[in-house]
Amino acid sequence: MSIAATFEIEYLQYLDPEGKPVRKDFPEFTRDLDHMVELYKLMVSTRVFDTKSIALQRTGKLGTYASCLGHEAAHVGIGSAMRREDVLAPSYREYGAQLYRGVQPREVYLYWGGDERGNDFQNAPKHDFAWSVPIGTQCLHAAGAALAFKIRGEQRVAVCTIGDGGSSKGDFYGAINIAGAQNLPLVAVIVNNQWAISVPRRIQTGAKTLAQKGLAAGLFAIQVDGNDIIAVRKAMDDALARARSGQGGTVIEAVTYRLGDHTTADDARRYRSEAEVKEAWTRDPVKRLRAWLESKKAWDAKKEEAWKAECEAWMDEEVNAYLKTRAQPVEAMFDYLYAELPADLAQQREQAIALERGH
Amino acid sequence: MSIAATFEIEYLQYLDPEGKPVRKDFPEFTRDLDHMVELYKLMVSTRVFDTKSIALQRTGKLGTYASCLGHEAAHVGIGSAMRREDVLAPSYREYGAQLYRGVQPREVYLYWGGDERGNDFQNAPKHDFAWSVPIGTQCLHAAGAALAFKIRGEQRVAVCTIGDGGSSKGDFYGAINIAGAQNLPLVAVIVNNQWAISVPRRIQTGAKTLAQKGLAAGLFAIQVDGNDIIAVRKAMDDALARARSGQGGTVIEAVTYRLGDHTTADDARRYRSEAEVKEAWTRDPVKRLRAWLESKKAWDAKKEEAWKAECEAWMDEEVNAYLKTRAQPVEAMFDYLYAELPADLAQQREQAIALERGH
Amino acid sequence: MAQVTLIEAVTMALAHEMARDPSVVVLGEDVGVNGGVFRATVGLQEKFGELRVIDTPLDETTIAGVTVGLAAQGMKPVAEAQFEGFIYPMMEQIACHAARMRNRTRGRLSVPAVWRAPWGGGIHAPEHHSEANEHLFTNIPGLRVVLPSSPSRAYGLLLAAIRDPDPVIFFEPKRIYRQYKEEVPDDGEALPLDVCFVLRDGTDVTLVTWGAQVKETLEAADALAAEGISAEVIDVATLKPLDFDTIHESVKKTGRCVIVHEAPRTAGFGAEIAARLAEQAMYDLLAPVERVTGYDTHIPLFRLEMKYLPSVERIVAAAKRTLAAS
Amino acid sequence: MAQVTLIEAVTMALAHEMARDPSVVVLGEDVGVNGGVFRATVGLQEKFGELRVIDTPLDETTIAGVTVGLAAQGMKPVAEAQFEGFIYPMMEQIACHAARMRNRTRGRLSVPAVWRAPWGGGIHAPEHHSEANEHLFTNIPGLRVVLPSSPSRAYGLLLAAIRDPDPVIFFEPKRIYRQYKEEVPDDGEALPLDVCFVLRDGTDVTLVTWGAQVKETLEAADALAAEGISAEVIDVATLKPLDFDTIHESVKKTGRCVIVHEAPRTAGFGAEIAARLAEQAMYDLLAPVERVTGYDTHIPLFRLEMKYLPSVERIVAAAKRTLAAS
Ligand SMILES: Cc1ncc(C[n+]2csc(CCOP(=O)(O)OP(=O)(O)O)c2C)c(N)n1
Ligand SMILES: Cc1ncc(C[n+]2csc(CCOP(=O)(O)OP(=O)(O)O)c2C)c(N)n1
Ligand SMILES: [Mg+2]
Ligand SMILES: [Mg+2]
Repeated sequence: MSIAATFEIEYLQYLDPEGKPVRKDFPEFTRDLDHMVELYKLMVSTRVFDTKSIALQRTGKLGTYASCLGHEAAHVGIGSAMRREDVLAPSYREYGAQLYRGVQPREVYLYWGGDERGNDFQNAPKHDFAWSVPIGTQCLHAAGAALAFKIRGEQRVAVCTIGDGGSSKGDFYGAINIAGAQNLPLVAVIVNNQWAISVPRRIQTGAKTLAQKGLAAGLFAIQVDGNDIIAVRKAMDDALARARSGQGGTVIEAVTYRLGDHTTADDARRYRSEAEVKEAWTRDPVKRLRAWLESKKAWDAKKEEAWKAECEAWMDEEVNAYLKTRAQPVEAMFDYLYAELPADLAQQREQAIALERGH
Repeated sequence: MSIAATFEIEYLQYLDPEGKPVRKDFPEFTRDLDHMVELYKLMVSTRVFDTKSIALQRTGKLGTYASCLGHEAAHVGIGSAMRREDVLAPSYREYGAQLYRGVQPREVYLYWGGDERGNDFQNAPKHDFAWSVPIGTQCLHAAGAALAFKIRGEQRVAVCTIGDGGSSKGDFYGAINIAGAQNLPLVAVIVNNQWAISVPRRIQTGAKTLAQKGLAAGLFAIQVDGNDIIAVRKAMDDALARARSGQGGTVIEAVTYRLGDHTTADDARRYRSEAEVKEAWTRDPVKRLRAWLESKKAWDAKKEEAWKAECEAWMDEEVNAYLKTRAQPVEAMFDYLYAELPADLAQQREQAIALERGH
Repeated sequence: MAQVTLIEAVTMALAHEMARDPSVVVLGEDVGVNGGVFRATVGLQEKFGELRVIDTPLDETTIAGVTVGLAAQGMKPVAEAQFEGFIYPMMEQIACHAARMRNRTRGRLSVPAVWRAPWGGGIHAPEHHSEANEHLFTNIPGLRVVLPSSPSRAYGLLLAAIRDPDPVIFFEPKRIYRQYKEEVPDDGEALPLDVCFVLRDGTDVTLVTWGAQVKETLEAADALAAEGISAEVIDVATLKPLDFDTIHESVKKTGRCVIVHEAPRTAGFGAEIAARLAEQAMYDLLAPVERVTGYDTHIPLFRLEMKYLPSVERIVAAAKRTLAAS
Repeated sequence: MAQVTLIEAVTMALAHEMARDPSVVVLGEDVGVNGGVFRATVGLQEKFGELRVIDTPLDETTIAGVTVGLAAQGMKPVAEAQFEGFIYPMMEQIACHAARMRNRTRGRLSVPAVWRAPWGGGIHAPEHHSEANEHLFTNIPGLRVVLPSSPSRAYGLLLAAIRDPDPVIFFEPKRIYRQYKEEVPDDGEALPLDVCFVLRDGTDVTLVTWGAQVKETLEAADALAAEGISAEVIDVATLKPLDFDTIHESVKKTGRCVIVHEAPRTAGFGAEIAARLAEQAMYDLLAPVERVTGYDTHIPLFRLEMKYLPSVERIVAAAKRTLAAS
């Protein structure tokens, strides 16, 4: 038998669910415990932020909200590995990555609160893409960004995130395919949280791993424990370095679990068992990193309490800022549509304003 | 290092370009030399048909035509392995498969001659799909057909063909993905003829083989020498048997070469060297099978001559039938649009007829 | 007889037709165990099994193409686009295959499929969940485009859509999914797919609309009645093929026409109705045609969306303008 | 000064703008070495290299999405859909992102991109190569839709489209790609993207059209002139945003309007023009508006396609009907 090609998909993990090392060769960055604490702190603040968001929604102060509960290692792992000049093209729940890059909680609230200004990031890189609701489409934006970097000879990388469900969409395939064909600096991270709303991973595809989808495009492909931030971060570091130096793109599958409902409009009890969710909690990424940090004496209950209090205060401030934001005037729906408003639209704008003023 | 998955892509070939066996374990069906001669004859008639088509186009009797020159082993290999009750969803140049299934040359001429009736196959299975011009879309039709078979519990298989270029389109990915997810009886054959109009295989994707795209969907995947009909047929037989018995779908990459222009509207000299084409002729699939059959004393120059003459006569008859076909009346554009013509369209139909009659 | 909401009527029609015709299957994202994100397919998988109620991978192109394949091979698929805003990847299959298969093959193959999608704004939904994009399909030959506006019409029109031998785009006005209940007998009676419904007789002005906007339009008619103005209200229901006769008859009587829809104005389907009036009803019109529509902007995120959607106030004002003009 | 065909004018504009602005890149299928299947990009890869003239994998969704990504990150991409019939997979990216990016981000990101596509019938092409589907885009807020009908307008409008800070759909009437040559100076002068062009002055009837149909419409005006009827001919050129004023001014003068387009009639863009006439020009009209269009069927394969497309005869007849009516 003649063999045309062979492939291997590596599975990368450093910490077991209890935060115990499963291998010895820890990456260099883990030696910097201050940095590891920083990562942990952002995972915690992401979770505090998320809890606050859901509370806001439940009390009618937010529209539908997509929680990130359980994805903290994956998201912070992604965001923390990137440089500011890199471009992030997220879908809709990667707050951990976005907060790291400077997106403000108040902006997230604005967006899910029905106000476009949430997408006008003030502190995050201006070039980062906004949330992308149409599944998969953001992958192609990242590919386009990566192509722009290649054309301009910039040492920047475009990163997109996509769900297990989203990795079924043609856009994902198109993005990794052009990345392979054009050798683009693209890192595509499949955040496999086992569910696409109510559709489980097993109904989504017959592929054994989602990482192997990268093989279809000739990219580097790796599967990591998405609840182990060290694994996520290491895979990201490697992928970013390769991409930055012109060695091509990578597909990373981060295996994690969506601990919450799909969004606040969803009720996951309809389609999955509480036992499954309970079991998934044993792999909680926050708990895991905390255990490891505590084993290194880099963290303790007191610090935990202090940091949580700080986060609460931060979020309260953000919520206040959000709630105080004055509504946009009616003409806002016209004013950002084109760089310059066409004449017939200017007329409609006047009408809308007149109507608003009671004619 | 922990390995999540490993894969191998087999390359299958029985005959070398000179028609010499490259391995011993020939498939059972090759013992039936009458059948092998039958396959050869259809490859030859396909080529005669193709030549005739181009001549028709050059003399203004056909519109744009997509030649199948060089694809005969792949196409006949596909068509001959299928059962009549199976469904074929071709793109636009797989005449070798279609003639085997009963599509008449006159129908091909009608279609490329600008007459929809070419798609109303008279002898071929009524359930076969028509030519599909929008690249990749037919793969999903095949997946849908396969799903219908599964729902109804039928032992039938849906086969789609797609080009190397087409395998970049999201539709192809979607089709193999749902086939894997739903365990559908689908066989997707990538006829890799190295070119998508002017775009070479290397610009199309960074994947080492196109077969490995099947891995993204968890399907069986194999690469075959697409100029070796024995290899194509064997891979098809295996894939069809697996699909028929509920064991799942397959992606077959048949590596061949487009010896002609993309279509008669194309001039391939603009973008590829004559040397490359000349070299590709050394792997001519027709010559190869002939050499093997001659080595088995199953074919000779006299038979060749006689068969070619027969083909010529056949094609002449088909051309005549085509040229004698009376044009459709103007109302034909209305009469097959809906099962029943909506009232406002009936009015337009009357107008068109009146206009045609000079009011 | 059941008292049902519009969405329950959809479920009822699906269940009815699936029980009657084994070739009917439902496919889409989350249509199975979850019963659809709006609960339109709730209970169907339990009743008819996983082979007939199929959770697909997350790819609208796949859903659309598989639907074409199923339909061409003897099934009657009802595909769901989870929201109208996600229907774009389905367009190639709908425009190039569903709408053309019968014509292409001179009747040999056909696509008796339905594409359902929750449609329109006003439910405080996130981005891309509030579009009214029926215009995408109304210029495509070979399709039917249907938009029911009441539980009974949803039931009867969906039955008709499933039974129709040709492809039907079936938009469901999600804002009024649960607005009110109506007695809808589950009697399997389909409604015709080529007529407009006159919801209210009137003599002074004709109000033409479809979908959720029927609500505001009827309220506007009430408001006008209070001022002594008699408005006829027409629910177009099937946009394609358009039953212009019913509209024209009404305008012959009233001489005035206000067209109301929530899609953006320019090249929205209201333009077609106004155009036919300009062609065929010029001598009947006593006043210029009015359109009350969404602005030519994207429907804003939900803080402003109600300012985008046509309001009773805007409809009443337009109707009064037609009366003032003549 | 060069004598150029419409397609040569396209190439000239692309080359001009690529030389002037290093952020302009061209991408699509076969746009590189092959110079495009219609030769629109011929010579560009030689001149500007593979980094700026990019042969993409065969996936329109990819092309569209990468174009959005490029544009949002500081490039000015000009993407090609090989034929208008293959533009459907681009729609999600165009409707959901290109058209919305600026609005979504309150101006932070924008998509200064152009989508070019050869458009329309009449060249004896295979299936899916002859559609006129501008309707897909005219209802989508945030886009511009442009359709030049002469070499000089192709040059000037394409320059404007590339320079425009927002997304532009640029359809090129392939039937007249090589119909005639015109002197077009390569002077980098753009034409405005928001005006209709009056191609011929007249007093009796206004003929409004766009794209390849400008040819038949001008011929119809000639034929009418021979009978003493003075027809004004307007090339809409930019469908969105629509310069209705120019059309209205003409109709104020003539009192009669015939709209000519090759897309199917129902909900074609002609409907919008007729609708605005019904709203704003009712008192100017001396006769019902007429539309001469493709039928509400698919454009047939080429044996019958010329019977589908509006002919001089049909335009003349319609114009005469408007004169007979008043
Ligand atoms: C094109 C498109 N289709 C459907 C939807 C509706 N929808 C929103 S999220 C979702 C599931 C996504 O699952 P996955 O990709 O796994 O991401 P996750 O939500 O789990 O992070 C669906 C179907 C959408 N937003 N876009
Ligand atoms: C969706 C779509 N895009 C573009 C085209 C134009 N086109 C026709 S054939 C072709 C190349 C196809 O190449 P490949 O898939 O390798 O098949 P081959 O022609 O080599 O058999 C292209 C781009 C099309 N028909 N459909
Ligand atoms: Mg998921
Ligand atoms: Mg090819």
